[in-house]
Amino acid sequence: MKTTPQETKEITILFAGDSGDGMQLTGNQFANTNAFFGNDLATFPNFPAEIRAPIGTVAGVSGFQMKFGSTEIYTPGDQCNVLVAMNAAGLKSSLHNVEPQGTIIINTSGFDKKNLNLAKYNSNPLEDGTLANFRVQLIDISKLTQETLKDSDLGRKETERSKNMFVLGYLYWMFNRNMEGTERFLKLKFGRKPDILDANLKVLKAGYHYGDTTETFTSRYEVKKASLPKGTYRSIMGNQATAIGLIAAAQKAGLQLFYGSYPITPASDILHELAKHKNFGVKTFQAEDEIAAVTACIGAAFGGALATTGSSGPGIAIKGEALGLAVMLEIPLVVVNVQRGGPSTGLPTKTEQSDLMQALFGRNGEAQTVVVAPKTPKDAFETAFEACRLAIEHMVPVMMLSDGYIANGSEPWAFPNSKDLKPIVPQIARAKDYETEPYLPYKRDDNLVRKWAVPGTPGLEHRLGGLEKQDITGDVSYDPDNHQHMVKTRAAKIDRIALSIPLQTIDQGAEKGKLLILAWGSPYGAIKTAVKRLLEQGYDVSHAHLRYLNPFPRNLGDVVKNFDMVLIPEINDGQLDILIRNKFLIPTIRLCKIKGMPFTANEIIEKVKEIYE
Amino acid sequence: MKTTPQETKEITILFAGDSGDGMQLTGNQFANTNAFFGNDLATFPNFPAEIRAPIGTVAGVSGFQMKFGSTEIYTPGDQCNVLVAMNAAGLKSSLHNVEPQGTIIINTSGFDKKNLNLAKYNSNPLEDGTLANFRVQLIDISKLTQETLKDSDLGRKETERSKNMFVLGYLYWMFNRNMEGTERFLKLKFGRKPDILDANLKVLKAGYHYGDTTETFTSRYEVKKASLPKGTYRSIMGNQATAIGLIAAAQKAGLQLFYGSYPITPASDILHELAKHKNFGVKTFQAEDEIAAVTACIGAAFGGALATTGSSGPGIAIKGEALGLAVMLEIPLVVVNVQRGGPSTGLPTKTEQSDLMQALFGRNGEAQTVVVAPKTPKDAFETAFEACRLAIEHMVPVMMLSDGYIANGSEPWAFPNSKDLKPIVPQIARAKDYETEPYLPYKRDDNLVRKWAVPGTPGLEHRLGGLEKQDITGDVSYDPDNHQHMVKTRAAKIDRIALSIPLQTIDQGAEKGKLLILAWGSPYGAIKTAVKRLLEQGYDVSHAHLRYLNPFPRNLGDVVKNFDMVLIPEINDGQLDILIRNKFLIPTIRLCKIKGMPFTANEIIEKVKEIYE
Amino acid sequence: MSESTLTAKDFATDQDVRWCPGCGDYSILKQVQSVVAELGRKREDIIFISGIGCSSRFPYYMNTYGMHSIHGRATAIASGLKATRPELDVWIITGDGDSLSIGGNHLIHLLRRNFNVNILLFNNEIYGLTKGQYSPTSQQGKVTKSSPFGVLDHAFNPSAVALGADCSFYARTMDRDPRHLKEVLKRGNEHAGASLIEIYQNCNVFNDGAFFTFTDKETKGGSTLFVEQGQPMTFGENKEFGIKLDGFKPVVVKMNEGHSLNDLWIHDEQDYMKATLLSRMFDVPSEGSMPRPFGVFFSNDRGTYEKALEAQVVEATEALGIGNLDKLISGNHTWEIV
Amino acid sequence: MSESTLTAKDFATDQDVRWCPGCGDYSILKQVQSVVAELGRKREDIIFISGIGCSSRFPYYMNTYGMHSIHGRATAIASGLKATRPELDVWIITGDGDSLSIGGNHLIHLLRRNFNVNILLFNNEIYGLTKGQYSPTSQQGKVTKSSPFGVLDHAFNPSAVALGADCSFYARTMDRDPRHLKEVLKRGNEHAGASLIEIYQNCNVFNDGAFFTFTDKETKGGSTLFVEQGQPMTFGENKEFGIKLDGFKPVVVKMNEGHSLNDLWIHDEQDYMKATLLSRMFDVPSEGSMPRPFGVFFSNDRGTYEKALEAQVVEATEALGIGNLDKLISGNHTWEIV
Ligand SMILES: Cc1ncc(C[n+]2csc(CCOP(=O)(O)OP(=O)(O)O)c2C)c(N)n1
Ligand SMILES: Cc1ncc(C[n+]2csc(CCOP(=O)(O)OP(=O)(O)O)c2C)c(N)n1
Ligand code: SF4
Ligand code: SF4
Ligand SMILES: [Mg+2]
Ligand SMILES: [Mg+2]
Repeated sequence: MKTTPQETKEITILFAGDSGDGMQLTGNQFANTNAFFGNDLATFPNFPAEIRAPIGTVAGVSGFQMKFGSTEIYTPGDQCNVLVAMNAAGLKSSLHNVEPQGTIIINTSGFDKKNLNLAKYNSNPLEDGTLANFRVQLIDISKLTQETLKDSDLGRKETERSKNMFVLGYLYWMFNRNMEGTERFLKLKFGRKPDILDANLKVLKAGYHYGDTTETFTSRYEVKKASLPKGTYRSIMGNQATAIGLIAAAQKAGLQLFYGSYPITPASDILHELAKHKNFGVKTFQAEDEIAAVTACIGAAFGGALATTGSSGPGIAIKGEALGLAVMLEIPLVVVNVQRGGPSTGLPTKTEQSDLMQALFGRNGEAQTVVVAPKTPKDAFETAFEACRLAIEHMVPVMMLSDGYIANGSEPWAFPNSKDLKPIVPQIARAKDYETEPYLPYKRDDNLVRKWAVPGTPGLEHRLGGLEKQDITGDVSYDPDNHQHMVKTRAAKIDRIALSIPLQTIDQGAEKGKLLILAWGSPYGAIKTAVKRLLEQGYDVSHAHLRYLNPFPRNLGDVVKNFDMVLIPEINDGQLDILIRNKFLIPTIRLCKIKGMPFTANEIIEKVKEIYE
Repeated sequence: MKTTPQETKEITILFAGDSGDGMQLTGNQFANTNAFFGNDLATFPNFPAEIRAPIGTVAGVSGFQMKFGSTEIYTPGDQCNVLVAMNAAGLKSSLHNVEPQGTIIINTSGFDKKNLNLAKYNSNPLEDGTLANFRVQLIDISKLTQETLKDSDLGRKETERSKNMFVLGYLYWMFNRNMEGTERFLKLKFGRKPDILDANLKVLKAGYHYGDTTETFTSRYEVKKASLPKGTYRSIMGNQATAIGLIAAAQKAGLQLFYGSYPITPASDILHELAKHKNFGVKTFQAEDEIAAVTACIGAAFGGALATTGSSGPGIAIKGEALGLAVMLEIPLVVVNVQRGGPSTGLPTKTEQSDLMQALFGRNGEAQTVVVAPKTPKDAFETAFEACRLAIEHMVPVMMLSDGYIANGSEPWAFPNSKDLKPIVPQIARAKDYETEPYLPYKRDDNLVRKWAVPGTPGLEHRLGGLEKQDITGDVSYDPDNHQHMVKTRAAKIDRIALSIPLQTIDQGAEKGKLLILAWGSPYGAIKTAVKRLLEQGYDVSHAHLRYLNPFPRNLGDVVKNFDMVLIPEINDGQLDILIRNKFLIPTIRLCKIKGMPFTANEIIEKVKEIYE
Repeated sequence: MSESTLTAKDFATDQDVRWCPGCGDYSILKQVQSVVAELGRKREDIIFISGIGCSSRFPYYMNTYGMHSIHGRATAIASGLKATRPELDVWIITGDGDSLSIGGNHLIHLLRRNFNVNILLFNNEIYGLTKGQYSPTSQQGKVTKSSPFGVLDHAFNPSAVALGADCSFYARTMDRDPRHLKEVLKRGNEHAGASLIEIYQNCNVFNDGAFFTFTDKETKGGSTLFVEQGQPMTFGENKEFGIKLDGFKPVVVKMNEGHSLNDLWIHDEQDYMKATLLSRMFDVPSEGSMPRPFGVFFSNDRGTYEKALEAQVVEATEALGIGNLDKLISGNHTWEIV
Repeated sequence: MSESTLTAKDFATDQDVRWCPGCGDYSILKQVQSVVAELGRKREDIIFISGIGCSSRFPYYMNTYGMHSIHGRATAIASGLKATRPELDVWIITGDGDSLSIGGNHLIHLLRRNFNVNILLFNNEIYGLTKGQYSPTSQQGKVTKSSPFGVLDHAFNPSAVALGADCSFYARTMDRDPRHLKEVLKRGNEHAGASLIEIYQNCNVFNDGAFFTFTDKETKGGSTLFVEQGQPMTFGENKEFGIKLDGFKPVVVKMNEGHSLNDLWIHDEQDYMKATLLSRMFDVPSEGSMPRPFGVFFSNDRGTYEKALEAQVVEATEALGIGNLDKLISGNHTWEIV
């Protein structure tokens, strides 16, 4: 070891290469290893829109950004300390994101004439001074990989494929990490292809040793363990957390889980994950479209299952009519919307928060549903669980608004023990409770919740439908007064949920003060980081983050009125903003970013400073 | 003539009978005759939800209410001066609506034991004092009809069917009206069935003469001509006015009219009406569902037609995704939503205004459309025309929010001359304009409007789509900054429409004052009537009625801020209310009626008085 | 209440039946009530699901579990129900508009997946509930409210659509032949898989007499062909006609002209091609045209979706063990922070 | 630019083609560009409309008018376009998910209405764009991202679905036989009515080799049957096999065993029943199974929707006179207030 590691609290690293270069796998391995080591971290994969976008072009770049550190980490970072650029396009698309004097590791064989052309570089950035302000490490990774494997029987294409392992090995050296986890992973993945396994392991080690033995460079980092709360951790992605949350809720409620869905980016992984868990009695149903998916759920819910469906904006749009039916039927139903850039097909692989108003109003008539949103990948577990709990216990459709950033991002999770999860008590009507009185489908309890009589229960036969129903009996009713009563009752039922959900708390900062940052969903991490820094710098700023968007926590009015100003950052054109202004009649300050990308902490900080100027 | 007609300014009359009793036809004939005579009037048909609801029951009652007078009339009236009850159920369903001392004309043969049972009367209201406070006229209409036709060859069923003509004739006598119009109508309708024609004419006259010759009653009315503005008038229903408005717009724009639709109550009549006018080159397309209807429109619009579609709430709900595409494509498209009671199937034959939020937000992503609403049946003509104008000239989808009350209501209309209609100038790109510069699909003019290049135009070939587009070129773009720019540009394009639409005016009352009633859509008439009376009584109250719901007229903020209080009456749970509070941060007073029924003027008056108490 | 004592009356509800007097729906309701009473299933295990349309009010009149849902989606709703509750007896009630216009896609997908449900398609060749627009089964040229100059659309042939979607059971019957209707309903119910039963239903308000040629005493004999498994194809008031196959072409013959029953086409419900041939006997009735076939065209056992799904759950459980929630939550790769 | 001088290159756009290297879509693009160049239509009169999917990016690469719309709706969009602009040459590009899953209903309704359009159904038996879930044409049992334990759904047979919906033209071809592909595209374009052309397309990323049995040199001969109008059905590398009809059953015979061409089944595109029989030759390829047919199965002229619509407009205009706007606005019944 020729270099002295430089101690650092946080590192933001970005892997940028071609879609075929294995950047996502490399990034995930590096993340897992760091997590296992004891760092806190957050990741942000950023795919191209195409399956295989044209090789070598900027459009074809697949990126994986992560931040890890010995402190608590809330975002995958703003500016990068380290960039790994596998080819010219990777450099081009990411350079603006690297801090001055940042480290750039370059695979020189990705900068030949063809690559430069494809990336639309007029001159070679490795030579023309473009990188003058960075610490550049030029490595001919392809060549080194080929040489490592020169005795192998594999063809050139296959050996070339393992070059990402060289990078990974090299990074493990650079950050002084143990390779065991990745070795174990490779053994699992390539167990049945020993020659490929062997090649990958060799190249991984070669990368590590390359760092160890060459003398060409000097920057090496030491990122100590984070002092995270004690506990057992795993790494979790948002869609995975959502899927597991749904299963957990079904298990706690003692119900069969049904997931009816039609594939759509970025929601499909929930379907993929759930489909694997048939041994939990989970039934997944890939329907012919989103309307069939949600209506199949309505059938399953009528039959007594925990019925759930997931999609993204365009698919949610066509579920609207059926959601109205679910509102009318007063059955439990959970709809996950993993939001992406809109309108229309929009930016299918990019993140956005622009379906909040659709969640609230995307149906005919007065048809309220509950709306909740997770704030981070791991929080998707708890939010999905809570969505199910509310749906089941209050006999209402619940919409969960995740987004592409949460769905594909990952972070360490001190996961709970199943016995510590809240109980969920379905409102099932049993035959024995109706031996003396008739079952009246729309008779309600104090929470205005009706009882769920499931087919197969003798004596509780009844008919539901989408025509307005008479309260209590559930018969079709055209009575004018009953209609108004029912519209109000359905709304009141949702309002009453506010009585049992937690009060809104302040995440950071004082309870009263000058400026409140009020937000929902995935901007959480950026705001958290920003507010932490701002507080350190002495700014009077607080942060409240909403999980419940309908109904709002009952103290939200008090919370916002404790501040002179309210700043609402959203990845949309100001949708929560509409709700807050309408509800509390207070002026607000919008911070809207509609670029398919999450906020950076700096953007929040700048805005706050601008407000204080 | 044994009785002296009593002069009256306004009469509200309600026909209530079985669905098979021909109440709608009777009502319409009576309305037309009064209109022709020179009264102003407004009508309100009120159907049962079933095709043929069970005979004799309250659910099966078909009602037709109208108000006519020598003054200006804005609503079909609150309390009735005259009720025609063809059977017990008709009486039961309507009696609460008759003013004390009001006249009730009763067909006694509709009060036999069976009828009383079906109407769930325990004792006979004709005998038990129920009607003590009314002026009751008992006529055995069925028997008199049978007797009139005793020499006819028609069967009993057919003669029975003409009993509504007896009522009509009797009313003509009572209100001293000429029967010619109805005679002409009957001749047209039954021209090919001389025996039926003959029977109807005979019974009509018998009814008239019955009034003339019997001496059993005393109340007869004289309602003089209204001093309406000079001009030529016709009677018009809302759906008909909408259809004609669409055709007029197509003609003025020089475009082919395409109407793609799927039947749904209460919108279907627009389809029926348009289908009749193929000789205007109108092409109607009954699609397999609402999604096909609206997407067929997108195809037609791409092809250069004025593409229009109509539906009601549930059908609009599933059009959301496609509307997002239209927003992205920036093509003209008009969507008529004839609103009905929701949520879900709700109250399909009843009126409601509860789809305003759906119109604004029922799509994924930031996807604004223009939203306009007519206020009366005849206003549907102008609003439909204006919807088309905005769509065509600004290359945007426009949603027109009509409702069941407007759709089926009718009123006299001093219709315009076609040459006085606004010109409509399509933004068509011509080949000759692009001989030196290329056609760039998303290049915009000062209004941010792009040019419409229609297939068949040489040299202007281009590709559109639902993925985010680069401004100017229209190429697919994943560029973050472009996305934000485009979201903002699409919104700004709609905002700029505010620059060219009329300023918001005050309909009645002062420009400044204590209380503004701000409303939209069909409550117009009730508010108009109410405010007129309130002003007469010295109240400080004004009325502003919105045609443009997105964008709002640019002076709306000034208008509302000229008043201490703003009252917003809506046939929903407060949707315009949300928009106004959000936009202007002013407290508002809601008046929500969600009963499937229009407001009465009294309800508005009472609310205002309550506010002033 | 023991199931063996149930009668048709036990399946009536307290709701007023709200179809037009004379509507064909009444007769169908009656037969269905009578059939379900005979099936020996418990009332609580029976569910009727409908979309929207006149016919779709049906569930309100059946004293079982039921849902009157939204337009076109009953098939999809039933799929979700059946996937989770395979043991239930699920009936779908739908109209020609509900199932073939807005709901066409869900119908064909249900058929290919082969959920074990009974689909009663009330075909009246019109939109009843919305007061008389043409439907996908309305005849070309027909004048309706939405086609004042005549329908332009070529009508769907429901039997052909069903066979094209690999349905496993298709039968045709009519409201005015209660005996046949009941028989066919029973057959559909017995079939383990999706049974599509098309019922010609008279809408006496908006499309009166659409099927009178097939239902009226005078014309019925010569214009209808009642097929029965293993039986030769004969028709006519006195079975005086028969149908022979000339290659792929059915030919009408007179029985008294030297043709014997043995020469005739023998009905085989298992034969997809012959079922297709039946589905193509779809002329608009006229002199010398083929009769319209009624009865079970096709019946084929090929495994239901819900059984396969159950089996997969069992298999997965055998392979992976019963799901352990804590293991699922923790995943395979955890670490301790101490 | 005069149409006669157009070449395939004139139909290429400046957009980078963004399919995976090796994707079957490239070959189809090439053939389509070459076919449209030969049609003699003006570029401005040609429109490509697609839904969403890998295949649906197609219009971006055709220098004509075009629309990349939303998932499943290209058929409905094309219907509206064609209804208003019958003179245009409209091509629909769709995938097996786009046309048979979410878009199934619009497809069958377009087919029955018979708009004169060309539908190119890129069947790769997978969802490409969303990265590898099963589609309605995926084989039962197939392991995909959304079916880790194997697909449960019985697959659609697109040719049968189309015939069941009364399509007027159906043909099957493949990405890897450019000559045949081009020939079939031309035939489809010539047909006046809805032409459904199913193209077996290899998705080398998510479903590589799904059709190799039919496209690979070694296996192609024995597993494919190229049908041609009026020709006997023969196949095999050296046409050593033939197909005879035994009643309704096709039987494979060896030509050298005394069977003559005259005994074989002669292909007749006008015969619906025989087309149905071809559609049913749909075994999963294995020893002794029937070959998979390619070529035009069925072609039938029966009048297009848009022509009938135009005719109705003309008729109405003749009957009622050219619409007069003022008369329409005033209606038949007016009165004066003076
Ligand atoms: C989404 C939606 N679109 C349209 C309608 C209106 N609608 C209700 S029933 C119906 C068609 C009824 O025809 P059919 O299915 O044949 O049933 P029938 O009334 O003839 O029994 C239509 C168009 C609706 N309720 N929902
Ligand atoms: C409403 C909606 N639902 C789902 C999607 C996601 N989606 C896009 S393409 C596709 C399927 C693609 O498969 P296929 O049609 O076979 O085309 P391929 O990519 O295989 O060419 C899906 C599910 C979408 N874009 N819109
Ligand atoms: S409209 Fe027709 S189908 Fe509907 S209830 Fe009346 S007769 Fe029956
Ligand atoms: S994913 Fe498959 S279908 Fe899509 S472009 Fe790649 S190879 Fe072609
Ligand atoms: Mg029908
Ligand atoms: Mg595909």
